Amino acid sequence: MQRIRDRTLSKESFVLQMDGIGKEYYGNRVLNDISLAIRPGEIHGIVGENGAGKSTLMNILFGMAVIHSTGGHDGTIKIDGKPSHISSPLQAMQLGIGMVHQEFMLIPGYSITENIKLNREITKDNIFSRFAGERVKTLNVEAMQKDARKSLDTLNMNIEEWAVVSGLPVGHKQFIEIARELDKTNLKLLVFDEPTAVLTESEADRLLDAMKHIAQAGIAILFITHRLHEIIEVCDTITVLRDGHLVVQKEKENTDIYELAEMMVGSRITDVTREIPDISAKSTILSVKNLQVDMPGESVKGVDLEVKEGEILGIGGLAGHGKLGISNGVMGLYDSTGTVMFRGTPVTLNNPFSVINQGLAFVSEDRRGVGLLLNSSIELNIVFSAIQAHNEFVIKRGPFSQMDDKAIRAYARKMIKDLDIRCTGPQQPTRRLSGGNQQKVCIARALALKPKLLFVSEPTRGIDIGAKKLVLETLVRLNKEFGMTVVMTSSELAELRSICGRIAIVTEGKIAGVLKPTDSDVDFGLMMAGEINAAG
Amino acid sequence: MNKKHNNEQKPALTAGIEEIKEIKHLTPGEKIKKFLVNNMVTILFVILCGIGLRLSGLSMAFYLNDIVNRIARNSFLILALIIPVMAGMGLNFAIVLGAMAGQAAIIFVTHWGFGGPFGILLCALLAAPGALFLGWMTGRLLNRARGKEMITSLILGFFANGVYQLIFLLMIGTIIPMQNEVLVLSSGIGLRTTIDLSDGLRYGLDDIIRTPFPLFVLMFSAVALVVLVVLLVRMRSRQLAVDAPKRKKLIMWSVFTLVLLGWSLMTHFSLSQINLVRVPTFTMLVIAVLCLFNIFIVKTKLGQDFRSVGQDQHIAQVSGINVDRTRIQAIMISTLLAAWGHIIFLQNLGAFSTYGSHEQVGMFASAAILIGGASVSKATVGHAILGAVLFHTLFIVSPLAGRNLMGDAQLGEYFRTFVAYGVIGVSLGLHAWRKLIQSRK
Amino acid sequence: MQQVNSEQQINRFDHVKKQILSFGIPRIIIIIFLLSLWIIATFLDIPFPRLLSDTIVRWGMNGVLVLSMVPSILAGTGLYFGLPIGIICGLVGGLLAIEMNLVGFPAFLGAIAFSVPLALLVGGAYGWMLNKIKGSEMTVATYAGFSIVSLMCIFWAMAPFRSPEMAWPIGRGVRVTISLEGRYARVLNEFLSFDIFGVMIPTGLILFFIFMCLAVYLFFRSKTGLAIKAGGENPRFAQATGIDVDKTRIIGTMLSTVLGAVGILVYAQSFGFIQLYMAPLFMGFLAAAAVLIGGASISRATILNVLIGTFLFQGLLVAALPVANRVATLGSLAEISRIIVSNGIILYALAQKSGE
Amino acid sequence: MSKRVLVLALVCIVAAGSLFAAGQREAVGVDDYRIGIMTGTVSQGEEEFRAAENMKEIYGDKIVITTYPDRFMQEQETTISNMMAMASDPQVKAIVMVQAVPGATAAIQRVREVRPDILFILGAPQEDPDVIARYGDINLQTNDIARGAQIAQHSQDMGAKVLVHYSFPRHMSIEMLAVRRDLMKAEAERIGLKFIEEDAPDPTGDAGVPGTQQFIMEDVPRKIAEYGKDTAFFGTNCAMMEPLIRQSVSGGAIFPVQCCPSPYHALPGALGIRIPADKQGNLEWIREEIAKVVAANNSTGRVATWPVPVNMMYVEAGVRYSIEFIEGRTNGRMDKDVLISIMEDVAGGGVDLEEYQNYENYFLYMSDHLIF
Repeated sequence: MQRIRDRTLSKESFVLQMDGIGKEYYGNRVLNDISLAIRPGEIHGIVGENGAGKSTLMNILFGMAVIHSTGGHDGTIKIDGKPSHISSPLQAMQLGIGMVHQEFMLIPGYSITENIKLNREITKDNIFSRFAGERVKTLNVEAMQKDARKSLDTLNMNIEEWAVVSGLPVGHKQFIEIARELDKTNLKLLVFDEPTAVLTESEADRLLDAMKHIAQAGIAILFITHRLHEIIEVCDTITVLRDGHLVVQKEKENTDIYELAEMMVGSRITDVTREIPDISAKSTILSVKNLQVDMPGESVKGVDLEVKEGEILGIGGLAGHGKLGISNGVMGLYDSTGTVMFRGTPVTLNNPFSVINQGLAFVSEDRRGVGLLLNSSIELNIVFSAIQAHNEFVIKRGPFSQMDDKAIRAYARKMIKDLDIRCTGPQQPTRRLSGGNQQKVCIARALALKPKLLFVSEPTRGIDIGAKKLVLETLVRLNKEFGMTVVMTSSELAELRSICGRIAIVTEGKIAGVLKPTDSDVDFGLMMAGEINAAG
Repeated sequence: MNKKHNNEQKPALTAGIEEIKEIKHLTPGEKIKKFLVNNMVTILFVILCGIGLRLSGLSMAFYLNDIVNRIARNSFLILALIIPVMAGMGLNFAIVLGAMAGQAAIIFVTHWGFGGPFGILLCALLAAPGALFLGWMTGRLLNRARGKEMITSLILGFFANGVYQLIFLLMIGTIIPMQNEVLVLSSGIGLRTTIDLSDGLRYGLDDIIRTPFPLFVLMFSAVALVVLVVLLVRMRSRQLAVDAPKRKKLIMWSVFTLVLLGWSLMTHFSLSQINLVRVPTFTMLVIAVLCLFNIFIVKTKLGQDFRSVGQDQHIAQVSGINVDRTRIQAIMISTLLAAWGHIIFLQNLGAFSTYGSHEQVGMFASAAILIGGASVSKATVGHAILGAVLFHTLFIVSPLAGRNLMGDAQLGEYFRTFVAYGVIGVSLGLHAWRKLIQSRK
Repeated sequence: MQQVNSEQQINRFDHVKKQILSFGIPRIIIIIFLLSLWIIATFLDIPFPRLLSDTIVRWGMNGVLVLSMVPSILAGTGLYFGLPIGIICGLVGGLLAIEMNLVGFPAFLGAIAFSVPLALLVGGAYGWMLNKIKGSEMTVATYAGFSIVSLMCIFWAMAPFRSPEMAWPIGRGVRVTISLEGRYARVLNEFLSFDIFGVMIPTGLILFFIFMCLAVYLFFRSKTGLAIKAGGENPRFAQATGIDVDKTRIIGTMLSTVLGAVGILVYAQSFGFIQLYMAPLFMGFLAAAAVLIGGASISRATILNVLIGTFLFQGLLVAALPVANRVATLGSLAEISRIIVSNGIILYALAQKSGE
Repeated sequence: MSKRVLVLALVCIVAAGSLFAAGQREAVGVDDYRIGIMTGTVSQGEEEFRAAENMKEIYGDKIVITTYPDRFMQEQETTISNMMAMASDPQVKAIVMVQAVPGATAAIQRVREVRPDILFILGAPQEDPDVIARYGDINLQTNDIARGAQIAQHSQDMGAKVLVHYSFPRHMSIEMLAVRRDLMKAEAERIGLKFIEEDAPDPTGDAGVPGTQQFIMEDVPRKIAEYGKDTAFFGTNCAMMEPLIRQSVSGGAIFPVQCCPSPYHALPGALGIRIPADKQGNLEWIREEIAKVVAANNSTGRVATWPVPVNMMYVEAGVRYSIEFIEGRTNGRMDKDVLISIMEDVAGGGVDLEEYQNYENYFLYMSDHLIF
């Protein structure tokens, strides 16, 4: 580590120098004294779990509005040795920083060329433009195609540059995003934010080749990924972040995949601790056989899983490998096939209503999309499923039914108190709640169903540390006090290890193995990175 | 380091390529099905128009005469809708205000007593600043009322109509001096309800050149043939593989043009009544120029910005395009074209109702372009022309078809409106349905 | 993403304030305009009680039609531009009641009883159609409405009704305007109506309107109603709870159709005539304008939006012209200035940047 | 691309069809002529359409009936096409159009380009008289100019002390209606009748027909409260008539005459006249029935109209004149004597025809009132 520090301090020319970067959101420190420096043509990997601070760091680098509206950041950024204050994405672009987005910023109806050249079109004069000005200059399609071709060739893409984007496979879209950044003539630094998450292995290999190629041309690359072997394969230097701190900065030659895995996961003091009950004697409450789920981006390709009565089972794994598909598939949200038995009776797949009626409940990872009625009140959100599935909280008179306001209000107040939902009252629309409180409403809704088994997906995604702790404690309490079986899916290994009895790791749509929370960081890191599985 | 390759997993990349290949090698049955699904609206229309034509018992000469006139009248207005659609602003928004500007210009030019081609030119020049200003205002308003465009434009129409009435009913003769017995009410204040253009602007554009229909087709197909041959020759000299399907298409078109050429020659020297159909060729030329303009705009930076904004406002904004300004510019161009389109419309109509003829300009134009196959995000010159032909064919044949079918003039009229609106509804529905099917895939 | 939480906590007060303003400003502008119209009216010796009673009558008679927008919006099919379809169901019921020679309340209730099953049937079919064209409901509905109106013209022109009250003076078919005098004209308006300070309160009409609002309000608090609302607000949420969103959309459309049918009967009894042929054509636009002015959007609407919107929209129409007639005595200026000022105010209100 | 091909295919089919159609037209014999009638549908007004149907019954295949669209203001092109379609039949020698709604001028202009021989008889023209006079061979209209003074006098005769005139800007841009209002006002002032001019919402505007009608419903009682029962109400728009009649009768006020005077117009609807099937089309019976209902409402002597349905007379007179013209029994296209004798025959008594300004082909028809 010492060597890298020295180099940072040396007078060599760096494309980017970040020094002492820190960031606080209203008293929540999310980044602490991060420093890094990249030379032209260097590939710098950044590794870290979800929530380690990678996104915030990138937001700072890109001058995103969210940084400046919350009081800016600490530390300095130098581009080409010149101190720069990056206040907007446009400015970042002008400074030569490019970014390959995780969600594609491509216009689907446009051809590849048009997307690559969006708002940077090459024009030529025509008779009208002489008086009517710049904007009526004709597009020089041939020149644009040529540029696009050049960028595509850099990436070894032999697809036609006039093909329309919308019909292309996901992998191609990723490459087009890269091609667009490459086409920018002043590009000095290119950020890849988990580019391989949506790619297949062969595509990923090509991408890595392309990255080396780009780096050879003198462009610096910041490479953010989970896949450790990719880091090892292409990066010159590697930074590991954890909980907003810089853990280590190393050159590739001085580390290996095992060390990185350990440092990434880290042994930390867990917030929730409890003794793990012995479940070996318990009966199986849910058994899943050969489950296949057609969930875009998270497809499950044949999962076998047994859940024991009264346990907390964790499902971990990297994004895009299908860990989310398991709960969504069982709950009937996406087309699925396979055999699922719950307490000895088969579960009808693809029918959410009957699944809920059998006593399962689900807290979705897509809180705003699937989990909530954003314009409706907290109390309605809490009792909605119970009304529909169990006819609770309604007064029935023959064919007529009415919401039972008193019961609803009482239950909502209880839930607000129990789960510490911070709100102005049970009638506040959920849209105006913070992420953590929205999550608590989702959990409250699932609890209102009094389920025997609760699926919870990414319960702590996008919520602050205080709320995280509370959510996790609630799950433990439910498990302990009511004997509720909980299946928690999460990208954050630490939280899985803090409350789960067993943790199933999903890679490539299958269970790679089931680990104990006490197993070593290396085991977790490697299994998640797809480097080993329990069988092999 | 045991790098694991999962062979069971089908790489998405190759899967995609296979799909692309599959499309190229469809069986004839699938091809037909795909063609039917993609063109169901058009097919429905062709069938309906065919049946209508049979039922109406109209002669070819009559139909041709009417459709040619209607196309000359309406195409420009329909073409004016393309740019806002391209910019993702939907239909029908600014066009009524543009029509008002055009109509105002006509009123003043008629008052000054100019007629003929010069009068039309004067109208066009006079209407331009007004239309651009109104377009600018409309664009700004619609930018402010984003997401409420529909109700806003509806009320904007009422509001503008109030202002229009204020100007031409109360201000004429009081604030705006105008002494003209023909135009102004005998009280000296306000315009009369009908304005007759027969002594001035009527056919000001149409009559510059008029040719019999077969001759028009002859000239048209001759020009088209020359263009096609030039294109073919150029393509041959380039010898690019990608041109192959294009060349096939071009050859097909050339053959078709030849057939057309032969037919027109034959008809021209026959005694067919079709020879009596006289095409307002100059107006058609103007429309052709506008078509070229629309095609030209698409190929400029401005056009590309329109399309980018129309496709995705967010991505356009992120890429540094000034979305608000682009939307305003789209509306301004459209309003200006609508003003000119309305001038062309009225000079062909010959007489118009001072307080009513601009009101519903937008509705028929937008219905026509939608039937032509345009959608909220995509509209081309082809859609506009095709829409004009289909929509107006339906309107020409349906009254008589309705009457002959129902055996009663008024039931025929009701039946006509039922079919006409129903068909518009159905075709919009089919577009939506097709989109739904496609999005499911 | 942690920032979102704290940010919102700190800005909550501002946020709430912003929400109130964004909801309120257009309404507040129109209310102030209406109030000033009323004040001017009293200065101009236009009897204010009359203006108020006319406004109240219009509020009641148009209210149910405007209310028919709500289920459709809540079910996620947007503004109910298919309103002419519902209206036609109501008209058929209204004619049947005359044909059966019913009089008074039984006639009115009979008309509703005849039209509701028809509206349910037609609304169901219409809802099924709307499910096939998700995303274009409003444009298709507009043309479908136009088309149905014309189709029904054929029916009216050949209608097999025998009642001499409905016959044309000369030929076959049903006449354009059918008087309800001696049938059920103003049965609601005159039920328990009373005068207070010169303001005539059409108790029955208001009670009926309130009753319908209440019924809709209560319906959307029932299990089915909640399911419809959820399906409209967030289809994926609803599906995750096992709700068949296609079905809830159909139920919503059926409900709107029924309200349209009942609405036109309420309208007709107050107006004293049943109007056929092209009359229903633009009713949908007027009702939509009212609910939008009341603060609804194409995805959100409340009963309150209906109550406020109808009152403001009709209040403007009632008050603006008499005032304009007094202020602008020069020929025709009154109506023109009414058009410009009241539409200008609405336009200004719409152009206010809203919070969304 | 394929779409365009489709259209071209259509054009080809059509072109093929033309080869059939081309030879069909044959020379037309003298007696083998037709007369076209263009009216509105019943939803706009029953009289014209029924009159056309009557003509069809009498003259059979000689008569061709077409309608103009209900939304004629918006669909002028349809009016033109329909007119052209009629004129494209070489057997059609004359066209009678009642009412000559906006679009008539443009349509006739176009017909004249190809068929200058066709005789046009226009009833109740709604376009500017100075314009339409140049296109119709004969134009027949109620004498709105003279009606101005007549209505004022007539209202006073019926006992009115105040006369309220409802209209809106678009109507006041129609020369005849504007002049009528001015003359009505002048006459009212001369004879000591208080004249009130009120604007109502335009039925084609933002408030729609319901807005106009509701305004009338509300404003009439307001006026009666202000000016007393001896107030006469006149409106210029057909949509106003039913509420206007209803409110005048129920408020005990005076209804001097409709905008388009006829016993059939709005009175049966507004008064809820029951018409059994056997009495349909029986003018005498309907007049009596109206009188009965008016009496039942204690309004005898306070409701009036013209005894003859004017628009029906225009249609019938137009057709009969056309026959005379085609069969060569008139002195040129415009023969006033023949016209008057036909109209007298149709009306069953003397008719009061006046030429409009200096136009020899523009007649204004005037009648006395029938007070119930």
